[in-house]
Amino acid sequence: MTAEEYDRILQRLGREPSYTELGLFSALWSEHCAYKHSKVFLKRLPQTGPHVLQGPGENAGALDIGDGWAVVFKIESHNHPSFIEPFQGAATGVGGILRDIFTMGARPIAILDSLRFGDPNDPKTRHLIHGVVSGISWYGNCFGCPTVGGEIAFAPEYAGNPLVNVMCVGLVRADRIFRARAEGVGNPVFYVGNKTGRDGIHGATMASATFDEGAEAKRPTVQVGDPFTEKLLLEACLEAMATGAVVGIQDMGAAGLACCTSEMPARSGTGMTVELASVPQREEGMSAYELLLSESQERMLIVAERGREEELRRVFAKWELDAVQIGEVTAGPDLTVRHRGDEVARVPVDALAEAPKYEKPYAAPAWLKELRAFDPLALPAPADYDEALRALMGAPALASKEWAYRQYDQQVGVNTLVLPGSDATVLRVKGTRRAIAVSTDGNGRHVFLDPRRGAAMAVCEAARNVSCAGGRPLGVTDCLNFGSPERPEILWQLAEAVEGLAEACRALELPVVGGNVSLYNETSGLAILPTPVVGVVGLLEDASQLATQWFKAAGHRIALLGPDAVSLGGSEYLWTRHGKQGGALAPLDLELERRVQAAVRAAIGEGLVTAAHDCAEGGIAVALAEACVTGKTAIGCEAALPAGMRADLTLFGEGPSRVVVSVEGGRAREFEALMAESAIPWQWIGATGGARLRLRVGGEMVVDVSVDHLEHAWRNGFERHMA
Amino acid sequence: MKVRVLVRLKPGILDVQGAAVQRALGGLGFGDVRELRVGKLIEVEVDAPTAERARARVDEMCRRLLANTILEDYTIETDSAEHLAPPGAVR
Amino acid sequence: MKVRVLVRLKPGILDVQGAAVQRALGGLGFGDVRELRVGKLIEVEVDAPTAERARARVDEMCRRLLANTILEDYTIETDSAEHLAPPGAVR
Amino acid sequence: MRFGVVVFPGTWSDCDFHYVISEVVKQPVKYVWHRDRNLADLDCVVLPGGFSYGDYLRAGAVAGRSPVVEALPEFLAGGGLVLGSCNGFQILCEAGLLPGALMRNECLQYRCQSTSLLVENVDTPFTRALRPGQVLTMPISHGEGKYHAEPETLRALRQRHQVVFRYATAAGQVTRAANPNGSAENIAGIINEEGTVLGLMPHPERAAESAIGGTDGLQIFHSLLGSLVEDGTFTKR
Ligand SMILES: Nc1ncnc2c1ncn2[C@@H]1O[C@H](COP(=O)(O)OP(=O)(O)O)[C@@H](O)[C@H]1O
Ligand SMILES: [Mg+2]
Repeated sequence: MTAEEYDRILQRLGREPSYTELGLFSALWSEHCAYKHSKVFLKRLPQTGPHVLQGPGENAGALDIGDGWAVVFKIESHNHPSFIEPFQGAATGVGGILRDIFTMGARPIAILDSLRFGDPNDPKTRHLIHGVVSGISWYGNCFGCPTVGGEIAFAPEYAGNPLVNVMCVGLVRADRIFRARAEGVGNPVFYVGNKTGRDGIHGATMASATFDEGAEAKRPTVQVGDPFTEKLLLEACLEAMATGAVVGIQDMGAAGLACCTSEMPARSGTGMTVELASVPQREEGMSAYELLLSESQERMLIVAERGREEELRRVFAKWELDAVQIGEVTAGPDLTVRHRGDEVARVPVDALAEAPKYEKPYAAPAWLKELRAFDPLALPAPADYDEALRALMGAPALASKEWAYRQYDQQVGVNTLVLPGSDATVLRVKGTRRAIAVSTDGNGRHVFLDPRRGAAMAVCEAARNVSCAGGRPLGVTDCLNFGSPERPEILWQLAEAVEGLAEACRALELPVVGGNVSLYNETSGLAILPTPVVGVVGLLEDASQLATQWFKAAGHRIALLGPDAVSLGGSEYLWTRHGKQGGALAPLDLELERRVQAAVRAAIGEGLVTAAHDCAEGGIAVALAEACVTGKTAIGCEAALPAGMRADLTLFGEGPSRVVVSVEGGRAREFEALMAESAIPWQWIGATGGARLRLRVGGEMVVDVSVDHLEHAWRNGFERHMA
Repeated sequence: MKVRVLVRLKPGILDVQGAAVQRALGGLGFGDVRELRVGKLIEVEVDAPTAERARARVDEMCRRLLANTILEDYTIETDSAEHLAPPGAVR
Repeated sequence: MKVRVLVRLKPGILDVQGAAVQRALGGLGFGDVRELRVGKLIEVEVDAPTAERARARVDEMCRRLLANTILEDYTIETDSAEHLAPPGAVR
Repeated sequence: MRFGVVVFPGTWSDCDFHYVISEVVKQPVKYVWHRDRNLADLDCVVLPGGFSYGDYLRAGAVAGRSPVVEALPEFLAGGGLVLGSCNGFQILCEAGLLPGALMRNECLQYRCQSTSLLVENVDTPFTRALRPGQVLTMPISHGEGKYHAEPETLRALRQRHQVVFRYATAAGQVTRAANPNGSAENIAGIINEEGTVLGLMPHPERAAESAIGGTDGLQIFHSLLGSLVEDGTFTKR
């Protein structure tokens, strides 16, 4: 806490704060809880739309998906805890986001994990990957929510600060959404769930600091997850909500009890009094400070309707969980905290909730110009394109992530219509004909080179993935992972990236209904690549009209939809083959992006395509190769790609708004008519069949490789590092 | 030389396993369990000339791999034969 | 009364985890590990008037729940104070 | 046929079984709470997958000593049938209602993947609609599914044809590579001597609709009902 912030507290209270009060302020005014540096930017994101039932400001956002149902979803980071203790850090990250979803009254139906690590060749990184993946697996599997998607990417910048972002999606009746409110003066305040221990004290403040040599000293704050208790908490909370006795509910996440007891009344214009001695405790002799700031997991605060306490107690007793009244809602304006009768804190709730906001100076880094001016075509073209493609398919970033997701239950709930391994995962909504499609994306390398366009591209790509599955993107959640905002160039990255997100979301009519900001992601002065991770949820009105990314049979025609413009700047090829990170990104035309996605969805909706796959990292060559090898049985294809550029640029260049589809010969005319109507650039490029992938550029056969070889490289490229 | 390592969660760290087992025992009529904690038992046979050397070596293993010192404490025992793995233990 | 239970895989049952740990140690330069087995350590505090009674009680817990005797053997130790949970261990 | 789906606090396949039995198989089904001992009005009790009581000690250990499981012998004596899948199989072994035990997967990781199962015994109420040698596709999802039993037990299981399913290749070859968890003799599912209790690690309820993992899992219900699957709907035989 800065001296100015302390002065502000003096002013607000009109006196010196007590030790406990100071603790409250320092946690709630931390970057993690208060968004001191990012709030000014977040305001720029579009947050409204016809489907929005709940925008930012609650535990999670909610969108109407029709038939009386809503999806509740959000993404959160657990980067710092996962670096200190990968298994428990990632596990408790899953636990936290699950609670954000079920506090809204929704049953979680899907988890997605978006991960970033250093080089998997490095044993330390491997250890982190093992720990993080098994932590996610342990918590999600035991809890009983399928983990159905996500990403794993690698760059040296993440070696000292991996990213663990977890998104969760839940389903709720649209008229049964619960909120984190403390309404009704005199209503009792209940503490439910696990007992409080000393774990995680200072978690919020830790997440607001960079790592340095002193990181070791912060270690005892590690929290431990208990997925079984979380499952009990889920069932008990949903059951309690169904009684009608619950007025408001919030999970105790960062800054624990302090956060709930101030945020809930602040949202409702009320106050609250609590007696800490009533808090169920796991350890002896805990101080008021510790009880308020502990981040013990699997706990919630519930405001109940007065007179219905017994109903609540009965439900929690059935699930063998503590449910203890610790206070009540008051007229405000204060949060009054007592400990064994003594008043230990009395602070206006809005003073806690209204942290100072900063508008610090920012500026583009001087080195960026030079980096962007780098011309990838100054590097030699490969002599052997077969080998170049095989290497790319086997690069850890592009290779199959089955090693990770086969450790995750992907099916519990029997909703998963498309399992992990396609552009987006599709889950049905039982009792309706509907399904939702979900995907997360974010390419730190792109954002590093061009924060605005790179971030916009992340929105486009996540949405495009959803469109390729046949889903109409409805809304976005984002996790902004950046370095220290106290450095002008990092703050510039953040400002630009948010601008890019906002532009893309506006163009694609996607409201941002929730998200998370994780700053100070750096170790010893080395910041991570700026990494906004975007999660998109889309709707299929008819679940049977879905598409997957792999070719289904021989003899189908292949079309490329979208522009020809691509670039090797910031491409996976440039990194994998040349170890370089530079150049300019391909142009992005958001209006064209929108039309291409609409065209893909229309074609899927008409049943015209047998596969649809987004062209992303690795360019069209990798997109085609993936369509060949990611299905149950590999199928080859032959394609002729537009000439006019160097072959490596044509094959491996990356650019937005491009989708490959396959079409049965008999439907080609209909498809052509639909594309003409869609007014997008497109072309037939080849046909499926055979056991080889054969690609011509400008008439010359540059790639001619057996799909078995490609499949082998792709299947083992990541797993071989992990064995 | 046989050495036994006992790995326990650090004081203050939630022992979810222990709590669950204690609850289960209570349900089975073992209400007389006041506290229960679950840890790991690692039995190592090392080539070492003396018990001292063996212990030092295993201590190094604990710090490098066997214990997760962020969450766990460990103790090493070499004292008496009776604590060692039962004869016939094979892998 | 504090009692310690050591639960080990029966002789003859492949200890995959032990083997994996041993392999990992080998990779870290601990080639001197001849054998390594991983088991469970359960530390129980029971209300019992004598060590004998405590032991009998815990033995019953083992048979009822703590060990699966198809897979595991267990030994119960109450002998000396030095083997017990470190002071301050709480859940 | 009246089904009861047992719910432990940490069970998660309960809803899936309930859904498949009521919506796909279209049979009467109700949930049975883990503290319930009254199974009188049921014909078949299903112990579904999940982490019954957290399963932090050993999978199924605590549930194997729970009230509802203690009521099973009497239920069986009265002519009832018990189907345990995944955690249900673990619980049945822990309870001693099936021989052997399930240990941590040999790969030391959780595994969720599709498996092929060779059907070895079609002379059970759970498999009578199948052909011997038939290969079914069903997913697994578990961290502790490596079947273990003493050599004499394994011999007895073989002699009495108690092994119902083995992990195999798609062509029905029982190979090491087809074994996802290191189970003894690739055992994926066994039945008790009386032929009334079936335990299997795979999830039949996740293979009961063509849109979700195929319909091979339905064959178990189809056998139980003595009915045939035609066009995805059940018709009484
Ligand atoms: N990057 C973002 N984009 C949109 N909304 C955001 C973003 N970051 C945070 N929010 C929203 O701000 C609110 C406060 O976030 P936060 O304090 O992280 O909630 P919680 O403590 O539940 O994680 C939430 O509603 C969240 O959705
Ligand atoms: Mg929250």
